[in-house]
Amino acid sequence: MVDHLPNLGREAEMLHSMGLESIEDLFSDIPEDIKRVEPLDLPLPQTEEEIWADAQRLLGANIAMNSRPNFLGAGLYQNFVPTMVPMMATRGEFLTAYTPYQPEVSQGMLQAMWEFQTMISELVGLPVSNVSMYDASTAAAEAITCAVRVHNRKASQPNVVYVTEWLPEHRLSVIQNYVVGADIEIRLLTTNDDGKINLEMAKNANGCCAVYVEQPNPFGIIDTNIQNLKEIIGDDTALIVGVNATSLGLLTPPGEYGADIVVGEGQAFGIGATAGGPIYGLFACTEKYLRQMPGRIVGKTFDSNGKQAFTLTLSTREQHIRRHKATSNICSNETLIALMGAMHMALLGPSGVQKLAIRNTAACEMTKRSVLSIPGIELLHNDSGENQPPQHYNEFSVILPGSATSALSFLNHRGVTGGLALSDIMEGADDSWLLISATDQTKLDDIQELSVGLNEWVLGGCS
Amino acid sequence: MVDHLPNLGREAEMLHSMGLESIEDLFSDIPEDIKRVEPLDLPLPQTEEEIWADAQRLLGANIAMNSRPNFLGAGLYQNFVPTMVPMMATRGEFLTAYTPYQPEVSQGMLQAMWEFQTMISELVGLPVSNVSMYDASTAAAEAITCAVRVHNRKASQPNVVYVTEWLPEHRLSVIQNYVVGADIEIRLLTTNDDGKINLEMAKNANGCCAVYVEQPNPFGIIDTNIQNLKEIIGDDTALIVGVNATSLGLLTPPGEYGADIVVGEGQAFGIGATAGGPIYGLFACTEKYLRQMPGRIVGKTFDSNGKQAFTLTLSTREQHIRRHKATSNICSNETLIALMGAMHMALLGPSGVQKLAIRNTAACEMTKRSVLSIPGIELLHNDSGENQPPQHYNEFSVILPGSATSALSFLNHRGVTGGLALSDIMEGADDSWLLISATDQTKLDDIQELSVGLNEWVLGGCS
Amino acid sequence: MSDIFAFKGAHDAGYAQPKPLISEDEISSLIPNSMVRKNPPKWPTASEPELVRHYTWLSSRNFGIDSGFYPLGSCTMKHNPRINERIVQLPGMNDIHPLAPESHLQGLLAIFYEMQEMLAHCSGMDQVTLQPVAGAQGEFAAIRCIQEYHRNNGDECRNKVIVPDSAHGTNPASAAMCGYEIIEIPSRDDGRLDLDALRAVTGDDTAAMMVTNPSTLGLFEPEIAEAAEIVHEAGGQMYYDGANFNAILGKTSPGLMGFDAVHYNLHKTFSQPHGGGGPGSGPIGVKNHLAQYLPKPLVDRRKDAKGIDGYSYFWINPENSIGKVQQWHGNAGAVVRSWAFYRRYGRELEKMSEHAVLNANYLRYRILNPDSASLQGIPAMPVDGAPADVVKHEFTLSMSPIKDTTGVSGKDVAKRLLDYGYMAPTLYFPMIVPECLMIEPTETESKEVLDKFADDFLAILSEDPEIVKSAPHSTDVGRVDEVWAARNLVLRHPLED
Amino acid sequence: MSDIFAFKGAHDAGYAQPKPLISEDEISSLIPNSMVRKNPPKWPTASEPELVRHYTWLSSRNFGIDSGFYPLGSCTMKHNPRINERIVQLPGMNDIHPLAPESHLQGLLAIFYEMQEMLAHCSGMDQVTLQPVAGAQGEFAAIRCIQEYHRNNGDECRNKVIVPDSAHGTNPASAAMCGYEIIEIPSRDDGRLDLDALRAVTGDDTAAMMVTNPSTLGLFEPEIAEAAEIVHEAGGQMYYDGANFNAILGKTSPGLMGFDAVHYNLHKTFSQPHGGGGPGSGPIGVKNHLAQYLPKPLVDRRKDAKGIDGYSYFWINPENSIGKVQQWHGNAGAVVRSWAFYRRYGRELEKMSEHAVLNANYLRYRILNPDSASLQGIPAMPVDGAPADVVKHEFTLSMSPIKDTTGVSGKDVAKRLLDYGYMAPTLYFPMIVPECLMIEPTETESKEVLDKFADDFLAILSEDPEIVKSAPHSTDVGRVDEVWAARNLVLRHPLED
Ligand SMILES: Cc1ncc(COP(=O)(O)O)c(C=O)c1O
Ligand SMILES: Cc1ncc(COP(=O)(O)O)c(C=O)c1O
Repeated sequence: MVDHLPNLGREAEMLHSMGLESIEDLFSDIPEDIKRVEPLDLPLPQTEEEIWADAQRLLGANIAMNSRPNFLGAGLYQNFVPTMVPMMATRGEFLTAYTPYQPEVSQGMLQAMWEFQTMISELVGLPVSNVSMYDASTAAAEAITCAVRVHNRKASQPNVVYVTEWLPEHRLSVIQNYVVGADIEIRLLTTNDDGKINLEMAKNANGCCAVYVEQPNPFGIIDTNIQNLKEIIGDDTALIVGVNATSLGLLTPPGEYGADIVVGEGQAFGIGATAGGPIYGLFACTEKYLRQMPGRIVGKTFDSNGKQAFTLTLSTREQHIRRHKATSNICSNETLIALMGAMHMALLGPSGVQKLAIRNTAACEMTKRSVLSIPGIELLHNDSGENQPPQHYNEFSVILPGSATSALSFLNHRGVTGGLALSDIMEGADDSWLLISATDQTKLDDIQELSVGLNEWVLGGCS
Repeated sequence: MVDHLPNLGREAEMLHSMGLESIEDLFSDIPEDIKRVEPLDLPLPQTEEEIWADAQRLLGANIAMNSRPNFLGAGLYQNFVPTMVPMMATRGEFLTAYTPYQPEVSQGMLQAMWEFQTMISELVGLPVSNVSMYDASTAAAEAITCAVRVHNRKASQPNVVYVTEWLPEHRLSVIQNYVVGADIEIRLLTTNDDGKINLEMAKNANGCCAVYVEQPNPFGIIDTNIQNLKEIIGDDTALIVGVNATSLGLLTPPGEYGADIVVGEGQAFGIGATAGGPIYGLFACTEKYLRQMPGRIVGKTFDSNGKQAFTLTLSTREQHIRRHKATSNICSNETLIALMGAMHMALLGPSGVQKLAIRNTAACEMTKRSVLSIPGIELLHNDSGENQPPQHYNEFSVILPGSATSALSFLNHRGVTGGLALSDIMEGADDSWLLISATDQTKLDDIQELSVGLNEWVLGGCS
Repeated sequence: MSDIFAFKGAHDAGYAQPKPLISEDEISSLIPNSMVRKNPPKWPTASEPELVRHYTWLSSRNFGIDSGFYPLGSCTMKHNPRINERIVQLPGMNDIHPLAPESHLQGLLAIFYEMQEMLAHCSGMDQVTLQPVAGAQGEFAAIRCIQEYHRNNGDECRNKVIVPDSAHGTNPASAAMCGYEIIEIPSRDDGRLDLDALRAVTGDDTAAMMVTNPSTLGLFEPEIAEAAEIVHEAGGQMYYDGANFNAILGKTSPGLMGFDAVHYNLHKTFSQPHGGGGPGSGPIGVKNHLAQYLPKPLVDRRKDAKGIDGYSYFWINPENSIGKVQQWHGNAGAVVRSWAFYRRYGRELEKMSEHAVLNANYLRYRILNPDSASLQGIPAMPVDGAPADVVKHEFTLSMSPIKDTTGVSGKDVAKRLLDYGYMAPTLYFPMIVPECLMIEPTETESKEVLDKFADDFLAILSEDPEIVKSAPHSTDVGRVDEVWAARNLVLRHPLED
Repeated sequence: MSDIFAFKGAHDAGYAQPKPLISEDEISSLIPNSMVRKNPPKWPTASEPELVRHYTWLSSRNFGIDSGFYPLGSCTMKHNPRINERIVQLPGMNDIHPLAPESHLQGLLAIFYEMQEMLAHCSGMDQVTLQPVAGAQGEFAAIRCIQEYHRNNGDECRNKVIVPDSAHGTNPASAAMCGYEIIEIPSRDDGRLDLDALRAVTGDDTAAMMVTNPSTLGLFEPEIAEAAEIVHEAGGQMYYDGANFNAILGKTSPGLMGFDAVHYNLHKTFSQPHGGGGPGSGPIGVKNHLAQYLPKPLVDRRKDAKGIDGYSYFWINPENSIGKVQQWHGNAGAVVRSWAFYRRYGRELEKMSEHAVLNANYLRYRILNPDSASLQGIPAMPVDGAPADVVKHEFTLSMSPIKDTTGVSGKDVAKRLLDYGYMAPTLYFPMIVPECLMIEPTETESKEVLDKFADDFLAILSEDPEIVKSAPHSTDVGRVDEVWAARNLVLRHPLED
């Protein structure tokens, strides 16, 4: 029995009132030769109880991060979302609305998104934020195409964009897909042995349309060189910084060191890792990029009585008006998840976000200390030119005395999810490189279990 | 750090504006000799994350009914509550309201309760329902005191009430507590060997104030004799029937066979067993009892513009107005849970409640067949005078060839919650009597596991 | 107007269920013929989309704490933390049976035990039961214990319970339900307990005295210890109505004041949301001499290395228990929510009371001491329900001066507050204050909310009396005719159709 | 007005967190000096009670399906079953990492596999990827696949994509993002695909044609098979915009119509709530010849007695995959919700489409065929956006006759509908219908709602034009000045203070 259909059993009544006989009359416009003959070969309809039972059985077969020590991250992190967030965001008026085309009855979501824009603007240190992108990778990709549209005319290296070396494939590949159509050439910005951007080589980027770097970088390193990039590449080249959003509770906002566009993953604010989606991307920029920006944006205005009101604005950039000349094809986006983000950010407040960043830093540091105390395991990029080894946020990378894949499988059998083999996500990475992520959810016991496990693996000959 | 206090850190400002110096000034009215000297000896404050972790750890140590075959019931049943119910009932406007003293801003809850009254009235076949009691036991107890107030003057057996034999202690004891103050004498209505009310002996109840029976009875038997009770006890004696609410999807509403008051447990509609509370009691009656009824009731009316509106009514019965002469002391009640019940009932609809009752009946029957196929296990009350053995709803009782406690413990070790030893809850019950409850949530596999287990226990010499 | 009975979907369209274990045809043979229901209840025939919309609409016509300031005196309408709702949805709470073996309920019992201990500690009592499901039931159960105590002492003739005239209605109602005669004693002119009046009625027929402290006027009774002495000397027991416990945590306790028994309103002090009237939870605590009478069962524990944090937990029955007052173990879900709430404060529970009292005094000061600009246009000011330098968690205002001057009653002002987006304060209670408004802001309201409320309150006083008298004007419905409702008693949907 | 930045609580009052694993003082030594943030972001300093109230208030100023009828054409605003929201809160969904070992994700992969198979089956495609996170991204990814296909065939010079003028804006935008030149062909006067116009632009530079069927007018394209033949003969690929898939499930399929690639809008057809603009989910299905280009990874399975229902599941990468379009595996949470939705219908998905189409036709009939009483006072009636005996899941009305007669525009009527408690239909789209209103009721609306909407719609047409032109009148704010917004660009809170 299918439920949820309020007109079940009333089909005949409705058809007759239109002078029709049968449901098939309504499909008489489909030519016979393309009509489906066989009924759908699918299982029987299920009831809510049965669906729930199956969902529990199937999803219960997954191993949740929280159920064991977990050191997986790489841009998507185990976190704790205050209960207020899902409870308020799933209120039907938010949950079941769509794009606020009618601002008069959508002030709630519009205001919430305007507040979101403000909070992101504050977080990254740039004046303009949109109401979200699909995720960090598409945000980076569309930042690049946006920057090219803005700078290409004046660029001495037109259609050229520099992207940091060692970008994980899950972001690089997305960027590559998005730049094909705009005929953009991606070149690599190389890094030093200490894992940071090579500022000398960065001079080559001067005069190109955009430079895309990440802070902390894909190895988890807080790259102090990035602060000097803008000076090197100049005003006619966009500095795009991809951030780990929570790190900005402690780290200088990129707007303060010259970033023109800041992108990143919003997930850690508002929603669990949720297998990678739905999450939401951040996109903030200076006014210069505003009219080439992808995505929706909310502006404050007034109603016919002079009362304050909010509305979507600058929609002339968008596909439903500008069609093939639009700045992006984005239509449905991630607003509801951004709303969850806004709620979480508002609850944290200025000191809460700092505290969160401190907790991430502390967990990362404790894990690093513990892992590096194991003989044979070394920090990747330890050969720093400075006195100090690189400093990390949320994650760090080590060189194992054997293959990371083998270490991970050893740990997995002991009930520890030990991190990520960098060779799985980065071209050119050595099989011995392991990315270990720790968050505010990491406990001392977890760290202990990881280290004991890794130690045994090393003692056992790394297999 | 304690959170949730918006004025933290602003105490001084607020105190100064009142001309006060310190928080202690606000407690200067407490005489020194009764001031607490030592600070509270309690643990440190916890954060939401820590509380959640502890809650998961502690409540995770409980064994949920759904996690294994379960045959526990006895008035509180494993059920499935559609997701819509908690999601809608926990909307803040419902969740965080209190008694609708101001109807102008409480129409939502008032209307929902009026609809609840209508649905209960329809279910039990009586014109009046209140908006809930604490639970089935207090509903039964207050029905008895209510009936005594109504009938005592005319009663030929004043202050006497007959209550069915074999009432579980968890209801009987509550009734006994509630009747103390009204000086009511409880006498027992005996049952036949077939487990049903002895109609011959019931004649003794004629002229008392009230008769309280249960349908199905505490053994799970559908007691056909109850239909003839009203005729026997007469108009000056209230027939109070305690029902298993879901059974009325299939069984005749007590209003149709002369019940004056119907009480019962609402839990199966709207909320899980939740360790026995919060749940809600049903209370419905004929107009005769209305002004002596406990609890709140909603009436339809109009506002100052003639628009339809709802309001609490007949509050002159209640403690906040009538004080020690009130019909009951009930103030805070179970409205929110009754709201969940209303939502569940509305979703089920006329055919859904029937289907639910059918599922309960079917599960009970399948379990009965399977258990009775085990040599040595017999139905309790099988020595029926009629041709047919008693018929059951939701649960049935058997005589084991050994102690029920031992059988249950044997089953428990095999991961089956086999039911309830009747001697645990009924005075005079034999240690070999086992109450087995099955619901719409019982699966064939569960029944199989129960029977296999019981069979092994029997084969193993019942120990 | 959304009428749930007007949805006209197919009878079985609303909500699909899995197949029964036996075919539906066979079922009729399993039910006695004479007992087969002929017509199903005329419940709504609506689909989930229709019902979601119906209840969304209803909720939009209901005011909760989440909607705005809810200064309902005596009800402690504080914020309900959302994590608590998440916790009770855990299968280990939502899907457990109270009669399950103790081994199935160890986590629950551990929480119960912790709550028993915490409540006893904070109140200075020796034993606590969590069984009563509301304050009134706590009163009833505790008075029953006292009754059994006197009986056991051969003190059968103690048949009177003394209650101040400021007491909540449940106090006399609960004692009367136990069969006691109620002796109401008048308050002093300043609203405080009148010890002389008390002495005059105390004697060897005194079973108990029931006191709320701080009283329902929000005032701490300075002579409470003396009152206890008077009652105790006469052989009576002192009962503490803990509805106002939110005011004194960590500052003093019923134990220190000399009480023998107390109920807690967990749904007030410990923030169990009591949506639309309940659920509540009304545990009681008693001194040792009453402990043997407590409703059964309580929770105890023994050391057990394999148990939770080194303990295993079990039910125990007090020796001379009065039995049960609810079928199972009380409102366990409310207890667990309150536990989660308490854990948030831990040893700093005192801070909660401090802020509750701070907010009440601040709001009272703001209303009663307006600057001259705000005073302009106000023909008369309300007066203190009872004179006091400081109040505790709530305060009362008498609107009599206004009624006398402009004809605007307390009720009118209450209704007008609805127009401003507030829940009205408690009205006409306690009865000893004429035209009483009773205001309890709780600790979870910000200074801004209190300031705004004070301003709006004063603004109403300066409004055209006709506007106030005909209020509310901007609510979902206008002033509701309660008399019509009581005269006509339309108590269910007619379902004509 | 509730301003989230106006709450003035202590900086750290909002939300307490557990202690870091290292003392806070030590942290500064772990961050490069030059990178230490000087001022925290000026986020709100509000407590949970304040925020709960803020967001409750905001939600009360937002219209969703739960608030009322939401006939937003092309957006398929159907009821979102609540169980789906419960499912995605399970830790096995909410707390899993996409890069976890396959053995940690077997349940998710099983659901993915089932969805790939189901979508392929219903659409007549061979392979499905669930990766794109919205319809537009599905278009983009599929066109990228087609682009690679042509490149691989040495067909580099196919640089044009044909799009009817009734197409949704994302179609040309997505193709343009891939670098294609867009050829827009005009529709016939009756709104249908113009095959002659198509033939005229088709050639060996044709990479693909993108078609929505039923079209954005809600009409089934009777000559779709011929159109496919024309494009195929020229060597182009046929792309099916599946936004309107809700209309044809079980009745026909893109495969039967001759399409090579299709995207599905799970958030429309399979009821993923897309609160306020998203999230969505836009899987794509393709015929075998395109399968090797699909974004990676897909899910496959092998028999495994120890696996779920006899299978173990694993990721596979198509041979010549275009790579990725989202970092992880798409909007997995949306896929799981859609799976739960699909399971409710199973092989009866056809019934869903039947009711969607029944409701659209019924509402259209009710509006366009009023009885004479309803017609009274209506100066002019809207006309069909395009003539048709039957429509599919939606229909368009041109309000031109009304505009011409009374000056009331489509937008005015749309705004006036807000006063009646409805979301307005899609406005001025498709652009080929003048003064267009596009109405899609979906299958989850009852006959009563449709009847009432028709009546109210007609009532608006007979209202005083001045009232309609100045609508809305009873919404939270009056008609919003969008021009001021675009001119002044106040895009964030000034936070002066
Ligand atoms: C002072 C006082 N005592 C007792 C009660 C009764 O508590 P409950 O409503 O939980 O039964 C209340 C509650 O309204 C109260 O305010
Ligand atoms: C016809 C049509 N095509 C494509 C799209 C784009 O889908 P999405 O919003 O999921 O990107 C839409 C959605 O609005 C649509 O209506």
